[in-house]
Formats: sequence, structure tokens, C-alpha cells
Amino acid sequence: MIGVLIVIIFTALTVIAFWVVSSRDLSSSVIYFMAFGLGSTVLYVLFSAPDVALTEAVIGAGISGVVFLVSLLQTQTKEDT
Amino acid sequence: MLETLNQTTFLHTVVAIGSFTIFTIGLVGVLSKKNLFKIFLSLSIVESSLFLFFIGSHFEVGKAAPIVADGIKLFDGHMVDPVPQAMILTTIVIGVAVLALSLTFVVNYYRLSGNIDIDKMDELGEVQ
Amino acid sequence: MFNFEITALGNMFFGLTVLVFVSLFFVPNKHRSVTLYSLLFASLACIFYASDLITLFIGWEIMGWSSYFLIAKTADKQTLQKYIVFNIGGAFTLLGAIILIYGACGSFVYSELDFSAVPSGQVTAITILLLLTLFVKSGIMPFHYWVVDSYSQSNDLFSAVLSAIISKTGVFAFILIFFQIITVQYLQTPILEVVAWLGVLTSIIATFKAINEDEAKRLLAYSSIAQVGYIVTILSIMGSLSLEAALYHTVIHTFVKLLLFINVAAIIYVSKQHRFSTLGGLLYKYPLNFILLVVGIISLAGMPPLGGFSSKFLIYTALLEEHKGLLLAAVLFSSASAFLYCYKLVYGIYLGQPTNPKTEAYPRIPLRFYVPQILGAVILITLGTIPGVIVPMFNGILGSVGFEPVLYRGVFVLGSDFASFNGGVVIGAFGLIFVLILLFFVRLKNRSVKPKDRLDISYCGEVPRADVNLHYGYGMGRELSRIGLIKMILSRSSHALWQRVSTLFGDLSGITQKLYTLSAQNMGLVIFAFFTILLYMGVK
Amino acid sequence: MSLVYFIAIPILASFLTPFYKNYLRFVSVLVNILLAGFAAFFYSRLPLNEFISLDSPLSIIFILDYVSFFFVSLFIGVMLFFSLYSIKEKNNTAVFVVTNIFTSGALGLILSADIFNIYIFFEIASISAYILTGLNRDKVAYSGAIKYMIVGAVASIFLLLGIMLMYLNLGYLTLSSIGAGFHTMDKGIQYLVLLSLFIGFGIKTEILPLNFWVADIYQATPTKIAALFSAVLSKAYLFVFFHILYTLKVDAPALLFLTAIGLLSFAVAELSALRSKDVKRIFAYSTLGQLGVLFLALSSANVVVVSGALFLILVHSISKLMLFFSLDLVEKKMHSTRVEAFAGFRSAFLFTIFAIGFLSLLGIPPFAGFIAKLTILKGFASMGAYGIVGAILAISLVEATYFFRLLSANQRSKKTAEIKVPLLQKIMLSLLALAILYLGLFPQGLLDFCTDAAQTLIQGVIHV
Repeated sequence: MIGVLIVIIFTALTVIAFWVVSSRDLSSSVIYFMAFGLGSTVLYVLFSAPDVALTEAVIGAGISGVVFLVSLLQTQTKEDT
Repeated sequence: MLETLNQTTFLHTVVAIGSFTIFTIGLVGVLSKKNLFKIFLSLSIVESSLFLFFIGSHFEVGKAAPIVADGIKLFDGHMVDPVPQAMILTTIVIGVAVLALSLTFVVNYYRLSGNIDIDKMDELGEVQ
Repeated sequence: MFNFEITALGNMFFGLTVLVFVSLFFVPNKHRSVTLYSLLFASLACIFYASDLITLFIGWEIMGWSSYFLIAKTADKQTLQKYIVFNIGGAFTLLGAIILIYGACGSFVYSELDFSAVPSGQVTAITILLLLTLFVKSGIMPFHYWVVDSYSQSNDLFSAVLSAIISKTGVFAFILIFFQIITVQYLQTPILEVVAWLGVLTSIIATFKAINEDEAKRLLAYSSIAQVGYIVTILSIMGSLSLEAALYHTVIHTFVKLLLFINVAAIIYVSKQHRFSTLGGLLYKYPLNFILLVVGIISLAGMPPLGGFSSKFLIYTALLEEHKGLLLAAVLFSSASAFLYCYKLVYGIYLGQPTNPKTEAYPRIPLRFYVPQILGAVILITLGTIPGVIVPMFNGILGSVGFEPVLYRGVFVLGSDFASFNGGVVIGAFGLIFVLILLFFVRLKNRSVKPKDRLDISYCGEVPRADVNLHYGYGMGRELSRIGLIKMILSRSSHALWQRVSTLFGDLSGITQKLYTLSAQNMGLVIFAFFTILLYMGVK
Repeated sequence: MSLVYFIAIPILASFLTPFYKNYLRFVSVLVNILLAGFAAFFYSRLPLNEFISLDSPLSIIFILDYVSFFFVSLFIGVMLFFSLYSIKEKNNTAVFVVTNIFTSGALGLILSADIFNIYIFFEIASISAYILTGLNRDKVAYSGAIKYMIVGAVASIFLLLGIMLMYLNLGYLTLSSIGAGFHTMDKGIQYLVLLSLFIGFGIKTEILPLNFWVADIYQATPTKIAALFSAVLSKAYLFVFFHILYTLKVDAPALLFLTAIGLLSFAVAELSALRSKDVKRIFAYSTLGQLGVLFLALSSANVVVVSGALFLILVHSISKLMLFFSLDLVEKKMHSTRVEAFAGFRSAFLFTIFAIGFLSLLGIPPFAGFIAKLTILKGFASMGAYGIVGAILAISLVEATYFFRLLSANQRSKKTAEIKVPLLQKIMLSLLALAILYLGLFPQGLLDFCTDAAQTLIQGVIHV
């Protein structure tokens, strides 16, 4: 069971990572990035690492996302190219 | 079928392949994207892929989280090795600190130059 | 680190240094830097009295950079660059040789060096490296590029030091290393053969370059190269007589160049002119300076009866004794050609018509300029009259280096069993002839006609205009370039080659600089590419 | 007494800044004096291992042996010098906050003997370096800092990869245990680990294909801070890299590869400086060149060469401090670090300082650089590696060309401004110059210590 879950989540993470990198809109990129953080949180739980999961949820996804969004607000939200 | 999926070796393979893919995606982002935010996002993804790889490679099926609860006084063979987890915790925190710092620089740079395109950063270099 | 030993060889060179420095102390000079001159002096002492290679090297380097700072105030950019590339390069080859010697013998101390067990290939490598160093310092031909510019562009006082002392450090090191440390039996003769010819070719080429030169100090610089060329040639014979000849010539050349450079410096000081074409006709204004110059050039040309003859005599006999006929012919040729540029010095500055209308207004030469000149002249005349007087010193040096002295210990007589001459007789005879000629001219003087101005050439068919340069020194040596070989010598210049090398390095530098301005992303690309390449190599 | 104080005290000093905001510069001096006192205290107790928590394979270990003591005292000396030198800068609290963290990062790097702590201090030192780069708060500074951060992030990713691979295969973090077990690992993994470490540290130790960012960073950084980068930061990474390398007992081909890379690095850097028109960049290139020499010398695994390299590290730190600090004075007066500006100042004192610094860097006697170079060359000669000797000497000639070009530019040009050096600065700079001269004339004591240190370094961290 755990194997299936891990495979699925990894696939999802790959797709999300691709979106993060390829999305034109910087704010949606950041949202995808937060989603990536949540996905990896689930993975950490599955890997019996609840402490890492907590940290990733709060800091990796949460705080970095917020930091990104805040700084985006101060600059521009679209990628130029 | 499902049994093989649940074996540790298979999981390690999945972890290795999956995190390598994510690593590559991030890497391509770092090297090809021109927007500074994109570059730092991609760098974060590259880092995360390393964390996933490390924790995943250390996980063995059937082992519990390394939490010393009431009955248990010591880490033993039934638990996952706690050291990598401690390491990754620290690393995540450091990563965020670095990220925040870099974004501060990016914002400040944008305020002064109105530009977050890495190819347009031409302040440095050999004077002629 | 600093280990010193007082040797006869060191004493001689240090003695020369002290005499030169002390006499130069009197000469007025705008760029007098006590710190740098004392550093230079200390470094020379360090070189001459060192008892290990490291001390020698330390002295060598300090000499190099303190001279650099002394030159830097007056020389132009390219000269300085040449100076530093050649001299630091020379010092680094010396260091390389020292390291090789250390690798071969395991020590730096002269007395502990033993080359008997060292493979001959290594000895050859050491020899070549050392020769490069010495060639650079004394300006032997392919390495002379820096010499002329540095000599002529440094301030007048320091030119004298460069020529009189610093070019001699190469000679000193040659004697020290090849006569004392790497002793004769380990040296390959083909190398010595090459060295001998390099020395003599240097002197020939430099002599012709000097003849063609219009600038007094450049002429003296070329002459200095030529003279050191003789010394190197004669040293490479590696015999007792040749060593004594080399030492004798070293002494003579030191004082000749001291005298001549200061002599010219005095003229430059009063006239602010340093080209022959803008000088001339100064004989009646500065007769004392003229007489001293004559003493200097008679010695420089190696004519009897002054000191120069004694050393040339030894050089010729040494070459004859070793049956080096071809070398002797070459030396004689170059030595004879040297008359031409010596004459240019006399004529260009003192004789003929003054080209410069301001000549009458030139001030007197300060007396302090005469101190080194008179010192030089006295020594040169003494060595002409009693040439044997310094032979005991040379014999002492030969003894300490392990050679059998061959010169007589007479005072008036100089020479070996092979040939000898009596300085007293020679100077007496020449003195007599000189007095007779003088009397003849004194008689003629009453009948001579004085020109009214410089364009008054009443005995010629045409009347020149004011802009025609009537000076004899102007364009002298131009006819020489019609001779094929000499034309080739004169037309070759180091300048183009130098330019090409420096452009090459500049371009290379431009290319590598591009790398250091990569953007962060390209940098990342480089890093990953490097990682991948190494990974690929490792996997393979 | 504990070794942790070396790391804790400076970091505390900067965290407690709000309590003495206006006096931080004095506190920094005090902190550095205190650290120097600690170092003196520990000198008689060398070598020293200290365990914190847990047992050997998993514990946090600090070690202070001869070689780390060498670096610790060097860094404390440099930082003490820096804080004293800038003690009059009242409005520059930010610098001291960061430099204190910088100190503790660098000292932590040197002292820690387990690989994860090394990573942490690697990051601490890097972060403080990023902040220091951006201190000028202008476009140039920020763009430099951003560039630095991107490259630095790549470096730390590779380092982390190497550490993870080692832990996954061995289950240890302490250097001594890793060193004992390293060769039991699979050959391929060994190679991958070494490669990741090389890339990670190679970027930070500024070695050839990985150092193309450095000149820009030095250009963006405030001049005095660039001195710290050159004197402390790169040296710390260099030490740690070779500490790990010798502990892992890598085989000869790998060391030979590093030697080649070092030589190439030296050549390319010196060549680039030849045509540069910015003195700060020239100094950066020269630093790169010297790091190349150090890399080449440290990878020789020969006691004499390595001791020469350690000597060179000290001399180079002193010289670069001197040069960058003097350049800072020039920059303040002329508002530029271009060669024309450098040529235009008039100050016999500064000229002498520059001349001494250049000559020492070139390895010209009687200055200390000569002793370092001589020792290195002697060592190579005793190994029979004459090719390297020749190459080093040939490349040094290129170095000589541009250093003397700078000197003659100043000596010959029309002077536009007279620089009056303040007394404090004058004293401090003269102290450095005298140190260089002293070490050049009486090197024996330090050389002996360097030999001990070199032996310790080559031996690696031994399992206790």
C-alpha cells in the first residue's frame, strides 16, 4: 500500500515541480511551490519522519511561500520572457 | 504485485528515480530561467529533492518513527535512524534563511534597478 | 638564512663597489634616494660575500627591485616592463637553478655542494639556467633587450652604477659558480663553446649598434654590453690566464664606465642635451672634462699606454695561448671597431662646430662631477704605468678558487710565461711621442685661423644654410649600413618582437578575462558541465 | 574551558547587539581579544578533542590540533586586526554584527570534526559572506550578492549531496570514523562522494573552472571586506577541504588531479590580471592565483611542501589584508579603484606598503612570501617534481609584470591627490608590513610550527 502511495506522490511532485519551473505567472508558480512543499510533507510522514514533515509544512512550504509572495508583491508578478 | 511494491529496495529505487527527476527539473530551471524568482524557486526545489532522497533512502518498510514514547526508552532496530531527520530539519531551516536573504537582495536590487532579469544584471565585470 | 664568508673574490668586487659608490656620492643628482641606494649597496655586499646560494639569491633579488625603483622615476613604461620581465625572469631562473642544485646536492651552502654524483643532464640543466641569469644581468646578446633602454633612461648617476657595478654581478656569479662551485671537469665543453661565441658576437653586434647611436648614453650602454661580452668570452675559456684577464678587464671596465658615464652626465647636466647632433664644440669650454674623456676612451679602446691596454693584452694572450684563433680574430675585429664609437664620443661632444646656439651660455661643470672621473682616471693611468700592481690580488683570487696563478709578480711588468710587456717602457715611449706631437701642434697654433661662427667654413666651396647640420657626429655610421652584414645587424631591432610578445599575452589575458565575467547562470552551467565531465571520466 | 566558546562567544556578541548598539565595535574588539586569550590558553594543551553529547560515532566533535590551531589563531588575528582597524567607524554597526557571525562560522569550520557540523558552519560562513557582499547597498553590491548566493547555493547543494552519500553508505558523521570506513565503500560511490565534495568546496575555495564568479564578487564587496574574504573565508574552506581529503586518504591520481587543477588555476588567474584595469579585480585575480598555488601545494602530500603552503597562507593573509586596506584608503580618496585612480595618489607611506605587499606576494626576498615560496619549491625539488617548480616560477613572472606595472604607474604618473593616512591606520598597516619583513628575515620559529601542523594535516583526523 505504502509503495503505491509513494509512487503516486512522487509522480505528482514531479509534475508540480515542472509547473513551478515552467509557469509564466510568478504567483501561481509560488502557489505550486507551496503545493510541492505539502506533497513532500506527506512523503515525509510516509517515510516515518513526522518531525521533518512538520518542519517542511511550516517552514518549507509555509514560510518560504509567504516570503516569496511578499517579495513578489514588492516587485513584479509576471515573468518577462 | 503489491507485495513487491512494498519492498524496501523497490521503494529506494522509486525515491532515487523520483528525486533525481525533480532534481533535474529544478536544475534546468536554475540554468535556463532568466527571472531571479524563478531561479531561487528552482534552487529550493533542487534542495527539496535532496531532502526527499536522503530521508527516503534511509526509510525501511515497517520501521516506526523515531519518537521515544512512554514505554520505549531507547532508539532500537524498530525505528528509523533519527540522525538524517535531525540533519534535514536543520538543513530546511538553513535553506529558508538563505532563501529569505536572497529574496531580500532581489527585492532591494529591483528597487534600485527595476530589473529582476539575470541577463540584464551588468553592473559587474571588467572595466574597459 | 644569511650566511656570509669573506673571500678574495668577494673582496675584489666589493672593493670596486665601495669605490664606485663612494665616488658617486659626490655627484649632484636630482633623484637621490638614500634608502634605495643603501639597499642596493647592502644587496651587493650580500651577493659578493654570500656563502650560500640563498643569500646570493636574496642579494640578487634585492638588487633587482631596488634598481627597478631607482630607474622607475625617469624611465618610460615599456622600458620598465622590459626591465622587470628580464630581471625578475633572470632571478627566477636563478631560483630554479638553485632549487635544482638543492634537489641534486641537498644543500645550499657553497662548500657542501658536490656535483660528482649528479647526472650530467641535470648539471647541464643547472648550467643553462644559471647562464640565462648571468646573461640577463650582463646583457649578453639574446637577453640584452632591457639593457640599453634602462641604461639610457635611468638618471645619469644610476647609469654609471648599472654599467660599472651591476653588470659585473653577472661576471662575479659566473666566476663564483663555474670556477668554484660547479668546477671545470663537470662542465660540458659545447656549452662553453656556445658561451664564448655568444660573448664575442654580442660584442661585435653591440659595437656596431653603438657606432650608429646618436645618443651619448645609449652609445655607452652598447659599449658596456660589448665590453662585458669580452669578459664572458674570455671567462668561458676557463683557464688561469683567462680568469686573470677577465678579472683585469672587469676592474678596467668598471672604472672606464664610471669615468665615461659621469663625464657624459656632466655634459648633460650643463647642456641638457644628450644627443651628439645637438652637442659639439665644447672643447674650449670644458677642457678638463675633455682630457678625462680622452683618458677614458683610450682605456676603453684598449690602446696603450693606459690601463685598457693591459687588460686587452691579457685577453689576447689568453686566447692565443689556448689557440682560439677564430675567437681572437673576432675579438680583435670588434675591438678595432670600437675605435669608431670612441671617436664619436670625442668628436660629437668636444670637437667640431657647436650645433647648439646656446652653447656659450652653458654654465660651468660643478667640481663634484670630477671626483669619480679623477678617481677613474688615476686608476687607469696607474694601471697603465705599473700594470702589475694589482696582480697579487688576482693571484689571491685564483688561489682561493683553486687555480694556479700564472701572472708575474712584477710591478711594471705584466704578463705570463707566454707573453709580457713593461708598462713603464710603454708609457714612457707613448709619453715621448705625445710630447713631440704636442710641441708640433703648439708651433702650428699661431698659424691657424679661428672661425667666426659655426657657418663660417671659408675653405669649402659652398656656403651652408643655417638649418644644415654640419656636425660630424650627425649621421655618423650611416655609411656603415651599406655593408651587408652590418646593415643586417643595424636593421634588426628587438622592439617588434617585444611588441608582438606583449600583444600576445595581452590577447590571452583578454580571453581569460572573459571567463571571469560569466553571469551566475553560466557559472552554474560551467559547474554542472565540469561535474558531468568528471563523472563521465570517473565512470569510464 | 571548552572549544565551543570559540564559536559561541562571537555569535552571542552579535545576537546581543541591541544591548550595546553604539558600542558594538568595542565589544567586537573585546570579543576578539578574548578569543585570542582562549587560543593562547589552548596552545599548551594541543592537541585537543572535545566531545559534546553522545558517543564517538554520532557525537558532535571539536578538535584543536596543530593545524587547526594554526588556522584558528590566524583567523582570530585577522579579525582582531580588522576590528581594531575599523574601531573609529561609529555608524557601521551592521559590519560588526555580521563579521562576528563570520568569525564564528570560520572558526566553526576549522574546529568541527564531523561532517554535518562542517556543513552547518559552511552555511553560516557563507550566509555572513553574502550579507557582507551586499553591505554597500547599491546596485553593484546587490547584484554581486545575488550572483554570490546563486553560486553559493549550488556549492552547498553539492556539499550536501556528498555528505548524504557518505552517511547513507557508512552511517557515520564524524570525520575519524568516515576516514576509517571510507575505503570499505563501493568504488563508484567513493568517486561520487569525492567529486561532490570537490565541486562543493572547489566553488568556495575558488579553484579553476569553478572560480569564474570570484572577481565579480570581490568587485562588488566593500574593499575592506574583500580582504576578509581573501584572508579568512577562502582559507577556511581550503583547510576544511584538505582536512577531509587527507582524512579520507584519497589515492595518488586524485591528488595529482588536484595539483594539475591548482597549477592551471594559478596560470589562468595571473594571466587574467595582466590586462585588468581595476585594481580591486587585480587583487582578486592575485588571490585566485595564490589559492591555486596553495591548492597545488596542499595536494602534494609532502610535509615540506605543505608546511610551505601553510606559511604561504599566513603570509598571503597578511599581505592581502595590507593591500586591500590600503586600497580602501585610496578608494576613499579617489572614489575609484581603477588603475588610473591608483596611479594618481601621492603618499610615500601607502606606496611603500603596496610595494612591500606586492613583493611579498611575488615571493621576492627579503619578504616573507619568499620563504613560503622557497619552502614549497624545496619540497617539490625533494620530490623530484621539477616541472612544477618551473611552472610556478614561469607563472610568477606574469604576476611580477602586472604588480610592477601598478607600482610604476603610480611612480611615474602625475599625482592628483595627496592621501593623508590617519595615525591609527598608519600604525596598523606598518605593523603588518613589519610582520612581513620579520617573517622574511626570521622565519624559523613559524616554519617549525608549520612543519608540525603539516604533519598533522597530512595524517588526517585519527580515530580516537
